[in-house]
Parts: sequence; C-alpha cells; structure tokens
Amino acid sequence: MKKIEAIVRPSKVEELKEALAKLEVRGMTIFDVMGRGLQRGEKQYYRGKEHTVDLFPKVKVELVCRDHWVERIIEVILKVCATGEIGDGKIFVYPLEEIVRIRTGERGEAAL
Amino acid sequence: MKKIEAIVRPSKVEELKEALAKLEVRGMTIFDVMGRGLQRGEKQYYRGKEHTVDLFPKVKVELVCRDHWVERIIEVILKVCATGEIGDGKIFVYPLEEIVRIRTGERGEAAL
Amino acid sequence: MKKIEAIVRPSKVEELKEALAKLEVRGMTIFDVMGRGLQRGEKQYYRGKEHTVDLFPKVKVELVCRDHWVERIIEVILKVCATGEIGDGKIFVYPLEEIVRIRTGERGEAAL
Amino acid sequence: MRSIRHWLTGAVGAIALLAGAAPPALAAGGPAVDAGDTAFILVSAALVFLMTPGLALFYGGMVRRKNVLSILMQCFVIMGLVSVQWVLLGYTLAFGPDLGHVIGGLDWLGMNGVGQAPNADYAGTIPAAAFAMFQLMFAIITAALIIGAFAERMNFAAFVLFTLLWTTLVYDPLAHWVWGVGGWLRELGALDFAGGTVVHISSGVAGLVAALVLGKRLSLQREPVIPHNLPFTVLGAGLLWFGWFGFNAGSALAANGLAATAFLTTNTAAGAAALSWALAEWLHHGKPTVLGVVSGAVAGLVVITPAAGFVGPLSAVLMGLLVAPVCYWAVAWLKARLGYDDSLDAFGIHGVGGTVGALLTGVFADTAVNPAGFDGLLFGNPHQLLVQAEAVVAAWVFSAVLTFIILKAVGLLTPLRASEDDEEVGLDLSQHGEVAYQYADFAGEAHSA
Amino acid sequence: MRSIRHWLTGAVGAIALLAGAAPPALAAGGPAVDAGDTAFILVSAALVFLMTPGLALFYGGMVRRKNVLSILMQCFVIMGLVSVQWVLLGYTLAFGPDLGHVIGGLDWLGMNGVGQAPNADYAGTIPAAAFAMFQLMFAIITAALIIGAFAERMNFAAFVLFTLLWTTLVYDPLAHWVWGVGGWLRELGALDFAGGTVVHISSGVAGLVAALVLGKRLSLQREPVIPHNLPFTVLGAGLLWFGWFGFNAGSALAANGLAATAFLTTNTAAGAAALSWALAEWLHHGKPTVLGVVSGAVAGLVVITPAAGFVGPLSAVLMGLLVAPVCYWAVAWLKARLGYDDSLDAFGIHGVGGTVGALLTGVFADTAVNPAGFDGLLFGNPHQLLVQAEAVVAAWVFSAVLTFIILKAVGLLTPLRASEDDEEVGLDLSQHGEVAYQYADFAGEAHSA
Amino acid sequence: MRSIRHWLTGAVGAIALLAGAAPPALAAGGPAVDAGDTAFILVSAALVFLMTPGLALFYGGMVRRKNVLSILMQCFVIMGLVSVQWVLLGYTLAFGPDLGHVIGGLDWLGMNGVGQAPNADYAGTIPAAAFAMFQLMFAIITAALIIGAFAERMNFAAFVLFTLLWTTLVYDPLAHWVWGVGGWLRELGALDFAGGTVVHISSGVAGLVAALVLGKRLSLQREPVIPHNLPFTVLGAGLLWFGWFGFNAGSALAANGLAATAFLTTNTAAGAAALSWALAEWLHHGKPTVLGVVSGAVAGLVVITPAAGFVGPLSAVLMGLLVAPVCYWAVAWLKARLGYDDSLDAFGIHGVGGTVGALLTGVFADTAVNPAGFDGLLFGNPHQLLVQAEAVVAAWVFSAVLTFIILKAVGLLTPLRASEDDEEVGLDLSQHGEVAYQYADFAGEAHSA
Ligand SMILES: Nc1ncnc2c1ncn2[C@@H]1O[C@H](COP(=O)(O)OP(=O)(O)O)[C@@H](O)[C@H]1O
Ligand SMILES: Nc1ncnc2c1ncn2[C@@H]1O[C@H](COP(=O)(O)OP(=O)(O)O)[C@@H](O)[C@H]1O
Ligand SMILES: Nc1ncnc2c1ncn2[C@@H]1O[C@H](COP(=O)(O)OP(=O)(O)O)[C@@H](O)[C@H]1O
Repeated sequence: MKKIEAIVRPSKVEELKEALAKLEVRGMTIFDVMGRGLQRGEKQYYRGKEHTVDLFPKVKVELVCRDHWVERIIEVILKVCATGEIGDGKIFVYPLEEIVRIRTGERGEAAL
Repeated sequence: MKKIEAIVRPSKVEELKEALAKLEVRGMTIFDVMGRGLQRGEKQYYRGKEHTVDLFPKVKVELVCRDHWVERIIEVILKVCATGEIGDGKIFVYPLEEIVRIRTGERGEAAL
Repeated sequence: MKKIEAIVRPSKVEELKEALAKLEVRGMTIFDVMGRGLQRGEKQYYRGKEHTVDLFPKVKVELVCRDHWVERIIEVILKVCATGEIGDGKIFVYPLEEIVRIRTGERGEAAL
Repeated sequence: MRSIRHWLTGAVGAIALLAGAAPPALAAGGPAVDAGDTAFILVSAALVFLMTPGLALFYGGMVRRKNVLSILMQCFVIMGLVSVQWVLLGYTLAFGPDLGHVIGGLDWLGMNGVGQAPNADYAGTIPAAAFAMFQLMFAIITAALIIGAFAERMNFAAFVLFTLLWTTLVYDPLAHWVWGVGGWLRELGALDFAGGTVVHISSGVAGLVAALVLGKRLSLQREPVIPHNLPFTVLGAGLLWFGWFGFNAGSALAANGLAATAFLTTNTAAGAAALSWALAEWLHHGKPTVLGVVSGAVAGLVVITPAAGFVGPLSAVLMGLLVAPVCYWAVAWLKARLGYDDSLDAFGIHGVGGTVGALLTGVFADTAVNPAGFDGLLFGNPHQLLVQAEAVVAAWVFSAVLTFIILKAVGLLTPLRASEDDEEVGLDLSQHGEVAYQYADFAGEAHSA
Repeated sequence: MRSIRHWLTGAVGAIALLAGAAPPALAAGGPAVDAGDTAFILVSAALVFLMTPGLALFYGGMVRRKNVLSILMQCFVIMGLVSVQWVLLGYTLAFGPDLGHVIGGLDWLGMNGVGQAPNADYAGTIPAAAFAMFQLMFAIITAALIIGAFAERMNFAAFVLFTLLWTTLVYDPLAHWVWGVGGWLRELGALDFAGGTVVHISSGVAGLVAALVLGKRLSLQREPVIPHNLPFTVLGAGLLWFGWFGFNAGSALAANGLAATAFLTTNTAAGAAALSWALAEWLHHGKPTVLGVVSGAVAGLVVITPAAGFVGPLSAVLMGLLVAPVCYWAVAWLKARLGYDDSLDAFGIHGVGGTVGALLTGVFADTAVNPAGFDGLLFGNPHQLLVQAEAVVAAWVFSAVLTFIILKAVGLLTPLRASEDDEEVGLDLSQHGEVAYQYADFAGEAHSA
Repeated sequence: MRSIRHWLTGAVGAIALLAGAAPPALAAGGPAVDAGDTAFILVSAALVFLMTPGLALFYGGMVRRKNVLSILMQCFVIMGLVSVQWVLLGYTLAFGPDLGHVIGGLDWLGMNGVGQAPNADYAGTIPAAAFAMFQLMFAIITAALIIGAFAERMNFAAFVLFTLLWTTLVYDPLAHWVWGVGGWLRELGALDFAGGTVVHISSGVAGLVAALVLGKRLSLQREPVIPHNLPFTVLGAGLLWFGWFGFNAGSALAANGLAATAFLTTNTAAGAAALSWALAEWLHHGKPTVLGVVSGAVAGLVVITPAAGFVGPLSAVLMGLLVAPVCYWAVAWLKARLGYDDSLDAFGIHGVGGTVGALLTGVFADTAVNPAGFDGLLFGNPHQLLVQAEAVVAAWVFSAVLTFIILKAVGLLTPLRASEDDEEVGLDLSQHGEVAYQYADFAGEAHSA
C-alpha cells in the first residue's frame, strides 16, 4: 500500500473529489497548507507598507491506496489539477507499513 | 522508529491525550483535517439552497516512536477512539529514517 | 529523494525561509500544527476557571529534496531554529518513492 | 368597508370588551406629547433594542465554535417572538388596567387604544406607543438573558415553547407587580428603577432553574470548554454598556435631570465594577483578564439597574466595587461548588448581581437624589432594605417556581435537550443546518463530528 | 477678502443662479427650530448612517472569505462618494425647487442656502441641514444595497463609476419624484412613508439588472458558495434593525406620535417576518436557520418601510407574516429557476420585499392611523392600490432601464467584471491588495490561488 | 443618620471646602433644563462612549492575533479607570472653577454639586450631570487613542499607571486650558470646536513620545506585521464614524442649527478624506485598500473635529481632501524615515491629522457659519491662524513633555515593556492568560511560542 500526497490549488478540490469518486475512490484526508515554490506572489499593501507574499494557499490531499491504484490516481490528479501555470502543485508517493480501521480494528487492505 | 498517524474524531482528542500520557507517551503533533470516507453528511441550508457536506472535521495525531511501541499505541488508540460508528477514522504507520531534536541536535532515539 | 519534516516555532518560520532560500531551496509546504512534548504550558483563566495548555502552536515545514541535500538542510534548520529552550521542535526524515509535478507531469528529480 | 378597520384594529380589542374590560383609557385631548422626551424615549428604546444583538455577541463569543449560531438564533427568535407577543398580548398583561394587583387586564389587546397620545399613568409627555415600545425592549432582553444558562444543549423546539410561555407567564406578571399601576410590589414601596428585579433577578433565577433541570453539558468533564471568540464577547459587552444608557437613563421616561443622574450612576458603577473584577482576578490568580473586565462591567450595570435613579455617584462607585467580587465568587467558586452548569453565568451575573443590586438599593437610596423615591438604610430608613428583600424573595420564588413548571410542561411535549449526538456535533449544524465560519480555502466545511 | 467667503460657499450657488434658478428659498425669520425634533432627526440620521456599516457586515459575512474586504470596501467607498456627491449636487437634484415634476433645480448646489434655519416645505421644525443629512443617509444605503447583486465579481473601477452615475441619475430623480415638492409620484398620491419605492425597489431592481448584465460567478456551478462568517451577518442584521428605527420613525421628521407609531409598526413587522421565514424553512426542509431568521427580519423591515406611518400594529403583523415566505420563495426558487446570479439577494429581498410593501401599503393604509395619508383597499379605497401599483411600475421601469444604460456605458470605459484570475484569487487580494484574516501562527498568508 | 448622606455625597466636597474653594456654584432656581437639548446631549454622550469600543475593534483588528485581547483590555480598562477618575477628580480639574487659568479647582470633587440643574457657564439648558458625562466620554477616548502607539509590547501594570497619570496630569489640565471658563487657550481665542487639540493632538503626540521611549517591537524587522482581522478594523471605523456624530454635533451642546452644521461638516470631511486616501493609494501603488479608506475616513473625522461648528460644507470637503494624503505620507513615509514604531499610527493619524485640523480651522473658520467663532485666514483674519498655531504648539509641548516625564516615572516603578518572551508569546496569553480565538476542532489552543 502507498500513501499519495497531492498538493493542489484550493479551487481544484471540488473537481478532484468528484473525479476520484468516479474511480470509486472515496476515502481521503485533506487540509489547508501554504506552499512555496516557483510561483510569484501578488503584493499586499497595509497603510503604504508593501508586503510581498511568497506563501500560497494550497490544499493537501492525502490518499492511502493499494499499490496498483497509484498510477490511476496520479493520472486523475494530473488531468483535473494541471492548469499549465506555475503553482499547480506536486504529487508525492510514500511507502506505508500498516493501516488500521479504528472502528473495527481491521488491518491492511481490509481497512481501506 | 516509526511514525504513527491517527485520524480521529475531534471529540476524542482530549481522552486520547490522557490515555497516551498514562503510557508515558507525551510527544505528539496534532492538527485539524477534513476527512472523507464512508461517513454520510448532515445537510446544510443557506437561504433554501441545500448543501450536503461530504468532508468531516477530523484531527490527525502524529506520533513518532520506537518500533516496539507501535502496537501498544495502536491498542490505546483503538480503545479510546472506537465508537463503532462510521467515521471513527484510521491509523497509518510509516517508516522513518531519521529524527533530530532541534534544541540539542541529538539524533535517533535520543531525540524522542 | 527524501522528505524532511521540521516542526519548529512559528516565530522562526520567516528566518528559516530566508536561510533556506540562500541555499537555493525554495520549494516547501508549511502549515500550522499543535505540538506536545516536554514543554510546559502557560495557564489560562476564564472567569476564574483555570485551564493549563499542553498543546503549543508549532509550524510544520515539509521539504522534499534530493538525498545529498538532507544534511545541509538539517544543518540550516538547526542553526536557525535552535534557541536552546524546550519546545524548539524536531526534524523527521522519511523515504519517498515518487514525485510528480502536476503542471507538467514531470517525475522524479525533474519535478523538484 | 369601514368595518374592516374595526375588524383589523379592533378585533382583539373586542375580545377585551367582551371580557368585560373597561374601554381604552386614552382619549384625544389628553396630556401633550413633548418632542424632547419623545425623542429621548424612542432613541432609548432603540438603544435597549440593541442590547439583545449585543448580548448575542457577548454570549456567542463565549460558547464553542460549533454552537455560536444557536446562541445568535435564540436571541433573534426571541426578538421576533416577544415583539409579536407583546403587541398582541404581553403589553396589556403587564401594563393594562390592574386586575387584583397581580396582572393587567386585556383592554389593550393587540395595542388597542395604545396610540399616539400619552398615557398619563406611565409617562405623560410621550406617546403611549413609545412607552409600550420602550417596555417591549425590556421584555426581549430579559428572555434573552436566560439562554446563557442552558446554552450548548437545549432543543430548539423546546426553547421556542419555553420562551413564549416564560415571557407570558413570568415576565408579564412580574413587570405588572413592580411597575404596573396597582401592582402589589409597587404598592409595597419596592424600588426598582430600571428592572433589577423584573429583568435581572427573574432571568437569572430562571437560568439557574433551567440549568438544574436540563443538567450538565456532556463534554463538560471531558474537555476544556473555552470561549471561541473573545473579541465578539468584548464587542457585545461594549454594545450592552452602550444600550444600557437607554435602559437606565431612559427609565426616567423623560429627558430631564433624573435621566442625567441615571446616566451618571450607570456609567460609574460599570466602570468601578470592571476595575474591581480585574483586581479580584489580579489578586486571585495573578492576571486580570479581558473576559473578567467585561464581566465586571456587566455586573456593575446589573447592580446599578434598580438603583440608577435613586442613588448618587459615590454610592454608584461603591456599588460597582462591591458587586464584582461577589459575582466573581459566584461564577468561580459557588458554581463549581454547587455543581450546576450555568453555561454562561446567567445566574452568576444577573441573578446574583440583580439580587445584590436590589438589596443595595435599599441601602444607598437617597431622596436627595430623587424625592420620588425613598431613603435607604444609610439615610436612616432601614425599613426600605426590608421592602427590597421582600421584593427580591417574591421575584426569586415566583420565577423559580414558574420556570420549573414551564420547563416540566414543555418537557412533556418535546425533549428539553438536544440529543447526545446533536450536542456533540454542535447545535449549529444539528438544529439549524448551518456552520458559522468557513476557514478553509476549499469550500464546504462541516463541524466537529 | 470677504469675497473669498462668497467664492467658497457661493461658487456653486452662483452657477445655480446663472442657470436661472430662483434665489435660495430660505431666509432668516422663518419657522423656528424645535430642539426635540432636531435631536430626534440628527440621531435618526446617525442611526440610518450606521445601517451601511451594518449592511457591510450583513453582506460581508455572506460572501466567501476571499471577497469580504471587497464588500466592506464598496460600502465605505459609497459612504464617501455619496456623501460628497450629495453635498455638491445630489441634494439639490432630489429636493431642490421642482423643475417639471421630475427633478430638483440646481439652486442648492454645494448646500448653498441649506443652513441652520428650517425649510418648511419639508420639515418646519428642524434645520434644513439636518433634513439634508437625514436624507443623505438614505441615498447612501440605497446605493449600498445594490452591491449584494454583483458581489464577488465586479471590477472596482467599474463599481466606482457605476455608483456615481447611479446615485445621480437614478436615486436623485426618483427621490424627487416620490418625496420632492412637485414630484410627479408625490402628486399622484403614491404613499411611501420611508422609501419602499425610492430605496428598496430602486436598488433591488438595479441589482437584478446588474446581476443579469454581469453574468454568473465562475465558481457558482463548480463548488458550493457558502457564507464565510454568519456571525458577522447576524451582527449586521442587528445593526440594520437598530438603524431602521431611525429610518422609519425618523421619517416622521419630528419626535411625535407618528414617529412612535412608525417605530411600533417597524419593530412588529420585523419580528413577525423573522418568525414566518423561520417557519417557512421549518416546514420546507425541517430546520429553521439563523440566516433565514435574519433574512426574514430584513424582509419585514423592507415591507413595512413604505407603510410604517400609515398602518396599525395588527396590519404590521400581517405584512410581516406575508412578506417573508414570498421573499423566501424568490431567493430559494425563483432565482434558481430564472438563473440569474443575484449573489446576496439584493433583488430577492429588497426588490421583491419592496414591491410587496408598496402594494400592501395600498391595502392596509388607514387614515385613522395617519390622517395625512390615504385609506387603502381594506378601508374602502381600492384606488390607492392602483396608485401604489403605478408608482411601483414607474420605479421598476425607471430603475431597470437606467441601470442597464449606465452599466453599458460604464462597460465602454472599463470592464465591468474582474478578470477570471482575479475572481479566482478573490477580489480582496486582486483588487485591493489585502487579505481579511491572518489565521496562521506564522506571518503573512495569501489567499486562494 | 442624615450625616451619612453628607459623609457619602459630601465627603470629598468637604475636602474641597477645606481646600478653600468656593461653595458649589449651582443652586436651585437656576436656568431651566430643555428636554430636547438634554435628549440630544445624553444620546451624544452615549454615541461618544461607543467610540471607545469602536476604537478597540479598529485597533484590535490591526494587531496580530496574539495581541488582540490586550488592545480590547486596554480600551475597557480605560473605560473603567477614567470613568471613576473623572467622577472623583477629573471633572473638577477640567471644568471646576478656574485657578490661575491653568486648572479647575477642587470644588466639584466627587461630583459634589454637579447635579440635575444646568451649569450656565457651560451649557445652560441641560443638567450639569449631562454635561459632565458628555465630557467624560472625551476623556476616555483620548486616553484610548494613545494605546495604538505602544500596542503589542507594553507591560500591563505600566499601562495602568500611565493611563491614570496621563489622564490626570495631561488631559484634565489641557481640557481646562481649551474649554474651561478661564482657561488660557480659550482666553487666547483658540478655536477648538470638539477637541482637535485636546483630544487628537494631545493623544497623538503622547503616542509618538511613548513609541520613542518604549522602542520598537522585537519582531518588526524579522517578519511582516500584518493586521489579523481587517473586518474588525472596518467595523470599528464604522462605529467611530457613527459615534463621531455625537462627538462633533453634540459639541454644540444643544440640538440646534449649529449641531446640524457640525453634523454636516463632519460627515462631509470624513467622506472626502476616505476618497482622497484611496486616491492617494491608487496613484501611489495602484490599488486602493479598505484599510486605506477607513484610515482616510478617520483622518477626515480628526481634521474636522476642531472646525466642525466653524466652517461650511465646501470647506469641509477641502479639509477632508487635504488631510488624507498628509496622513498617508506620515504613516507610509515619515514613520519609516524617522524610524519610530508607532504600531497603529496613533501619531500618524491623530497627531498629524489633529495638527492639520487645528491649523486649517484658522484658515477656513467663517463667522457666517458661526458668529460665536472667528473668521480664519481665508475670510480676512490671518491672526486666527497664528492663534491656532500657538494652541498647537502649546498642546504639542505640554503633551510631549508631560508624557515623557510620566513614562520615565512609571518606568521607575515597573518595567514599561513586557518581557521579550511575553512579547513573543503575545500579550494576550502572557499578560492576561487568555487566547482570543479557538479555531481548532479540538479544545484548548495556546498561542505562538
Ligand atoms: N520541494 C518541495 N517540497 C515540498 N513541497 C513543495 C516543494 N516544491 C514545491 N512544493 C509545493 O508545491 C507547490 C507548487 O510548487 P511551484 O514550484 O510553485 O509550482 P509548480 O509545481 O507548478 O512548478 C508549492 O506551493 C509547494 O506547496
Ligand atoms: N483511503 C484513505 N486515505 C486517507 N484517509 C482516509 C482514507 N479512508 C478514510 N480516511 C480517513 O478516515 C476517516 C474515516 O473514514 P470513514 O470511511 O468515514 O470511516 P471508518 O474508518 O469508520 O470506516 C475519513 O474521514 C478520512 O479522514
Ligand atoms: N514523539 C513525537 N512525535 C511527534 N511529534 C513530536 C514528538 N515529540 C515532540 N514532538 C513535536 O516536537 C515539539 C517539541 O517537542 P518538545 O518535547 O516540547 O521540545 P524539545 O524537542 O525541544 O525537547 C512538540 O511540540 C511536538 O510538536
């Protein structure tokens, strides 16, 4: 099993959720993060003091899935979340050793 | 060493903290996340427009610990956080290669 | 490639960003977390009811980088974020299997 | 066609007539309206009105994030319910021609006969409608004060029924007793300038009873229950203090020297109590808090309410200094000791502060300030303190017993508490299908589940 | 040197004279100022003023986090723009000596001749400047109501131009028609106590047209668009209700019995409508919401606005009960059905509620309440309903046509909508370079990108 | 027993008598109270009161999340402290019978003799107590304005001492100089309608000195320091603008034509300045901000304060247009250049705007508007500008020197600044043991550490 971490634009989250649901991938955990990379910021002004932002709001989507699902999910993410403009985000894939469903105590693939 | 990630109900966090403290496990990092899975949402209404929520507030608890502690901690989490109703959450266990305590620069188990 | 997770004091984030930028490390993802460890809390009072806090605001900085960069980055984090007082935080290093740049679909080191 | 007017504006009045009540007392050619006084009372009514949104914020900031809308909802529903109830029925119950010293007759049902001419019995220089509106705002805020006691757990339907019954069966009669011409506490000589007994004791005691009947919040033992937005609470306190000028100075029912005196004592007591609460905290645990300071200010406003037009400025300083430590003790010690869950201290501040205020009015009242009042203990008239105590006991007993009965009755129709699940999820989502804040950058959060 | 005074205070007046207008009508030795009435109108003006910050919160809470500042910005810019426009030009267009029943002359340009003495044409017991200020506040709130319709997508420069043109070309003439001495709707006998037509229909219809011309928000289909801070919305509603006492009672232009009546009907209708909206929701989807209750209260305030000084309290109850379900239907069904994106229901509440109110005024108006008005349908005068309908149609057509033309004209100069990117990022950051909230513990967030 | 009354209401008065002061000047049978004027001044006092909670929000929104409660706390503690100080001592220092043109005598200690009858020296148609309360609100807001300068770093105990000393040693005498019968600046002929010198210059300059004495915030260089909640700031500005109608129009001390004029000029200047600040930003960096617009509005309110009852509406437009760019320059350029850390621009807006206003009053004052004033430079009296400049210099020097001395004295007793750790953690938690917001779904957050 793998954990996929996708850092995407907030405005893409709804679409991504729907696209994944079509794959029958429902389980996920998401939260707000701030990202920094190549993207260049808009300026802010407070009483004339300029402040250039270099952290952008992104959403991190975490999905744990079976190994053979990884590529399919990556494909969907790329399709939905790529706009071609800097700041689209990244996908990271990690190994994972164990999964437990708290409700039942089930382990491994059964817990997904 | 392993990293345990538990995604639990917000209302269980206090109890979990206390139960782990009894195990002498104090160190942890926690934050708010939104989760999606089998759980079905309550409806919201804004001027007659219905809006069904499919993301639920959960809390992610991250614990780095020695290998032989993993099972004991999972057991505590199961005991405290299982209500038997859908939405109780998951536990994920990851491998981890290095730990550093920033204050002292200590590495590995000493850093815990 | 590795993922470095640094849990640091919020007041150190700006400095850390700058120090890493000097290393030409720009890409990172950060978010607010609450941490628990050896640090002892200040008391809060609400209409005479005392409430001791044991969760402290920290910031988690996540950096994915090539293997040989890991030590250099740890060094910078230690230099900037160590104050010597309890609560400075931890660094965790994880293995990682794949990276994809959403914008282009590039994989591996090219995606960084 | 003319009959429609009679139907519309007279239908309920007709009921009153059938009920054998006297014809409306007000006629053309009565006393003249004074523009200055009318301006003052209408604006005061608006100020007192604003206290309820202010209270909504004051209370709303103190609950947890998942329940803030339920507080705001209850306040606004009270504004709606009591406004309509008052026009149809409440006003005449409270201020209508006296029946047996305990209640007003139904003569003014549906505001029948309550119009543009003054009613000299209550305020001879302002339109009767202005007086009725000013008084309405007191009825609203009183019902709203109670909700602090059962916050974060009451079933909404039960709340609606409770409010309607309570305002009709507790507030309206009590207002009649104390302020109505012929009311028995008024005839007894009890002093209550702007509603220490009618507003604060009645609501605070009702809150205590409700807290006891409903029981504790589930999470109370399990986790810290901490105000989710103190700036709201502070802003709410600012609006309360602001509105209280209408409450107390407006209770002079004219823009005169007495109103100025009441304004002065009101502000002074609030300021003094804010300071003494902070001081109590500073001494007790080393840090004065802003929640403490605003709680103190409210306690000071409560304590001076019955006394505002009867005491001098130095008495106001003393009353303010005294009341805050007592309320602090009630919320920090007494509540924990007795173990009731008065969520936002409706009893601890309004019940206790109102009681202290009613009694201290019997100590500090001074006919040199207001010849229409009586002297208190300090000025040679210990009897007044006794009278005040009688009024306090009457209000306590009446409010406690009736509140208990009403809650039990409502409980027969619908559960008083939200279900455990609903309480856990939060009343906002479970009772109202709404979430207060959307912090996330992606759309569509829910709440604790 | 004396000439400087003339230059400064008279320059624009001179233009007026050159334009052939009559000399200022006000002279010393006119009617006397009454302190009570003046106090009431100045305070009422302040109350109406506060409605715009209140509206800013009411609307601001309903948009998404990334656009809240753009709402607040638009409200405050309107406060600035209309304040200056009114003093220089607007007041004389609306209330200056009548030209052909459609517009005021330029005699009072730059407030020339509008001073401390009363203008008996409008309010004989208060300074002309007080009347002008009271009226200004209506002009401000009217322009501000519109922004709810095009929220979250309008280009700021276009908004500024639009506002300036709209207040000058739509509000000022319409105010003249309805309230100005000689205005044709006034002469027709249309009743509009406090601005149902002038304020609510005109702004609501303008909102509908703007929503249609600008088109839908990009994200509307893609994701749920949910209020980001309902407590702000509720607080805003509280301030609106509070300020509305100045709006409606102040429209008596004196602190008298009529003001008290208007106060009473205003509060009653608001309360009744809050309840009936909640009830409609309860029946419709099982849960009354706080957004519903405050929307209902506002709808009730809208519906009673034209009627406040012409109807009795029971009519106010009925009007309140009736209007809320109609507005609820308009925002929950009609809007979805017709497919316009009136973001915050400026049309659904103010356009629809104002129309209902103007018509119902023709039903419930009662000369027993106000002999200076007319009887409505219920009191034997069906003709009044016809007159009201004429006024409604006139306001609808005038506002719709002019708003359309103004938007098209502005669109020639600058894009009406923010760019897609800017809309996505949010107007706060893209149009104003600011971010509303800093939640993070580290410094310096941006917004959705 | 009667002696208790004398003890209570007379004790401090007795001290005054012992101190050789004249017996209270007010006696029965004096001038009559006018209800309209009294209504207006009491309501104005309430409006000015509300400015301090408004300021709390205005400032509170601009600090970082971890310090917002400390701002609210300081504002509310000032409300308490100054309310009590004023009743006991401050009022008589400021307005008591003149001693040597610099201070009021102690005759009215503890409000002795300040009652329901008017004091013809100041306001012959309202109760003396109403006048005293109206003036109190000015004392409160003045002390509160200063805190913007030392926000986010002052030690709470030092703040309390500082406030008490400053209001007594700076505000009270200065109020006497400018407004007290016999005060030397008043006798000089300096015009200050509602407190440009007394309120804004004194507090702004005190802020500058405090910022210099305390030094910069630690984090200032290290990280961006950005407002944490701009909607609060905007709401606060709305309440300030609203309350300012009481401040300026109320300063006519009667509900008359002059009050209407002051209302008109106040609103006009605020609107014009809001626009010109936005314009300055638009030209300077391409984006008008809402923080800019509300800062401009406040600057406009500041500049018109001394002039409100002396100038016409077109002068108000000009004053508003002029002041905003000057204040913008002060906060955006001058502050950076000179390097003081005036956290929230108490000096940049109130000090600078107040100075501009006091001087421009000497330019635009017009006896055609107010015959009780003087003409300014534009109307042929350059001398007035000189007089205004003298008053400005006197206020600057007096406030600067005294503030410096008071801070140094307080610094001997307790550290002026919070410890570095406390500043880092935030004043809310470190000084008050509280946290403003609970965002998390689990209970019990702390703050930056
Ligand atoms: N090395 C990295 N480690 C962790 N997160 C990264 C890294 N590089 C980029 N990110 C995340 O990906 C987001 C997008 O990266 P950016 O370089 O701006 O655009 P793009 O991926 O389109 O080239 C960043 O905002 C950040 O959240
Ligand atoms: N595949 C997954 N990847 C990541 N997180 C998941 C996944 N499945 C579930 N979760 C997390 O676990 C939570 C509970 O899952 P859910 O399916 O609703 O209930 P249960 O685990 O009790 O069957 C979700 O809200 C989500 O946060
Ligand atoms: N075992 C752990 N697993 C996850 N996070 C931890 C663990 N121990 C500590 N942390 C994180 O590191 C932070 C600092 O730890 P703490 O023990 O307080 O200080 P220090 O690392 O300086 O000794 C904590 O607040 C928490 O966020």
